[in-house]
Amino acid sequence: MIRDAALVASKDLRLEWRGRVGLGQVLPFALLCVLLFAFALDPDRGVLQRATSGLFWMIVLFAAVLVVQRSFSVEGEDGVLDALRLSGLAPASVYLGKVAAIVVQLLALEALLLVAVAVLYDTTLRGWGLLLGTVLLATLGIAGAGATYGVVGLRLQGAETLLPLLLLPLLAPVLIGATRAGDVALGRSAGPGWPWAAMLGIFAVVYVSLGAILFRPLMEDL
Amino acid sequence: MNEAAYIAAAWIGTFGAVAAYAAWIIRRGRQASELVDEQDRRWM
Amino acid sequence: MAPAPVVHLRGAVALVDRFPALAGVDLDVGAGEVVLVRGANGAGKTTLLRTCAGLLPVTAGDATVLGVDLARTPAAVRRRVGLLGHATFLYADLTVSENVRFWARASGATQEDGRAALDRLGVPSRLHHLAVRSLSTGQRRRVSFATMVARRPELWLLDEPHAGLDAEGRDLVDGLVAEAAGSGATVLFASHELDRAERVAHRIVTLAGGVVQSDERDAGGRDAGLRSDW
Amino acid sequence: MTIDGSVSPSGAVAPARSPAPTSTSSRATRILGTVALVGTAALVVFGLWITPPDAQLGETIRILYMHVPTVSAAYVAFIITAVASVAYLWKRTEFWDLLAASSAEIGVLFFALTIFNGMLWGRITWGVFWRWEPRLTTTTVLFLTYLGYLAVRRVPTSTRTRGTVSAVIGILAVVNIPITHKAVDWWRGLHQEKTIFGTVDPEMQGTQLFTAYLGLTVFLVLFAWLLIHRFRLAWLTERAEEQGLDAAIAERRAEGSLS
Repeated sequence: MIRDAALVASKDLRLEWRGRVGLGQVLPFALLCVLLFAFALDPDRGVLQRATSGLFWMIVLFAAVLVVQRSFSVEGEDGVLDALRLSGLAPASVYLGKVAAIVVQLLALEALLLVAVAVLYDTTLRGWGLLLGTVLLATLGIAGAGATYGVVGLRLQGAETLLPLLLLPLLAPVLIGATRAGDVALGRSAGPGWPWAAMLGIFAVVYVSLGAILFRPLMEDL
Repeated sequence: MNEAAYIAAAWIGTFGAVAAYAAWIIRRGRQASELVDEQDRRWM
Repeated sequence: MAPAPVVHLRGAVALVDRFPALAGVDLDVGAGEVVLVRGANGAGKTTLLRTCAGLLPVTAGDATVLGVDLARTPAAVRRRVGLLGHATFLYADLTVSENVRFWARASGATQEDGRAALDRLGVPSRLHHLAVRSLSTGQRRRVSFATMVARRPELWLLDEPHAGLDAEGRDLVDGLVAEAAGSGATVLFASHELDRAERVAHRIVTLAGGVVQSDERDAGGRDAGLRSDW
Repeated sequence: MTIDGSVSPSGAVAPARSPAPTSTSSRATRILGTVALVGTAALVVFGLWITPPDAQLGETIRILYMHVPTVSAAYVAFIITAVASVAYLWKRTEFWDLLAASSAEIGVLFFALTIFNGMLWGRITWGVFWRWEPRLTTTTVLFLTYLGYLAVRRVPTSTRTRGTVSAVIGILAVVNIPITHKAVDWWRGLHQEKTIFGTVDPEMQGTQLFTAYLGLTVFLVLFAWLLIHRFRLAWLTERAEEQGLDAAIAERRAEGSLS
């Protein structure tokens, strides 16, 4: 199962590298959001600095919707979904492979975005342990829920516009947890940060396991 | 007295919405049952 | 008694979205048979093949393929059949060898099976490192066919296998079909190239309006020895 | 051409019985409906006249007689949706799919009413319609989640795909309820304020307590009554579509015998 998941993940990452949708479209979009938030919230009044963590995660969520959409639109072209059904791949393997590929793409995006935010919003990055833990767990949760809803969008052809409506309310706890943990890590608010990270971890575990189970009816069923 | 108005709005709004929804599904039920064979609409 | 048929359909109704593309098909195909399915556009040929592959829900009637009940567990038959459809089932941005390697490994075959299949389909090695996107239609069909051959299916379901191929490619397809039947696989294929297809087939089934209109059992198969005995 | 399972004209099947109803009503729903009506009348009398104003909440407690039952009934509805969704993925019968869908629709209605009442309560208590009170916030997020569920059900596709996809969403959405609750609670943890639920007197007594339970009962009965009607409507809609299918099969076959 791990081998099959790795097969799917490496296929996805190779496809992503060939198409450069993430690098060429999603990353510039994320950077654009960094600028637009600065336009919307006067950079001289300290709003950006105080809201850095929240803005960062908002941008990640929007970018994640695009990454998920792309990740599943490649499975929609030229009958590939049928071919996946006909192959011997276990749905759970396909799911875990897709999650892994989305995680890798989002982590790369978040790393670059973090640099952009640090420079443009004048943020000193610190609290590295908590920051890293938050980023990893939140990303896993986003990818876990995202991959499940990505295949939902694929099954309901022509309903790609539904993805944000379905995915974002579900990710509300992730936004809350990641933003708060980020605030603590960056020293913007006092208080323990790890309970938030733990909540992100629980979310990730719950959604990745549910996704691995529910991917079977979603993928195999007619 | 304003308080009473909000309380009245809550009660009227709530039961009004439920009644409107009920009327809507019952009307649609009547319309739909005309399209369907008799043996498919024998309820328990 | 004849062995259990590979394909057994009785009054099978299959829906495409909500349209009854198959409206009650009766069909039995025995092991090793090569059956040509013909009919006008929209007669249900593609639907019949996709249904046999377990890709469409059978909503009424009996449908058993390779001993699997399609109405109950359609997924169980999928890995045992090979479907060549209108779609190529290939990732356009991956190269030929990446595609073949992925699909071979995804269906439990080895990389070598994939490479051998590419050779068998006559895909020259200079194309192996090109993205599928940049291939001609004919080459894509060959690559698609290779991914199917590599998994050694028990039942071959070919939708217009001759389409988009040159004369040489068509001969190749005919050869593969005969070979497959010789090695015990069953072949069900739809084609518009009737002259050519009738030479390969043991049997010709004509579909119209989602039902079987005629079934000529003793059509001129090329090798009478391959014909099943029923 | 006659084939098994063919379309038979469906007259002369049912023996003479009482005529089938031409609506989604039956004896059971009429009884439930009557109970709901009487209960509603009693709730109005108790909630608006007989009960005294609350020591802490004053007259605003009268809104809670609506607010608490609607949110409870909505949660019951979403739990039914989730259970029916699991059952659908397991049994694959139309019954569970339609039950899940019907229940979710009514749950969304009740959630909307909960938010509506909460906002009116807030206007009196806080002077504004909206404050980021944890329960109200959670309810709104979940409301949007279930709007997504209903939106999915409206996408035209095969019944089977619709059932599978919406069952998955019905399960994920219900799992998200406790997580969202916890997250929102912690999020607002630093800002203690007068909340709708937090201020309900735990030692509520006498007519107030009776009215609270009456409200809960009335809304659960209303929910059951609406659910039965909504389910039957969904059932009739599927049957009507199926008749279209029988006609389509007949037409499809005719197409074959012509050529």
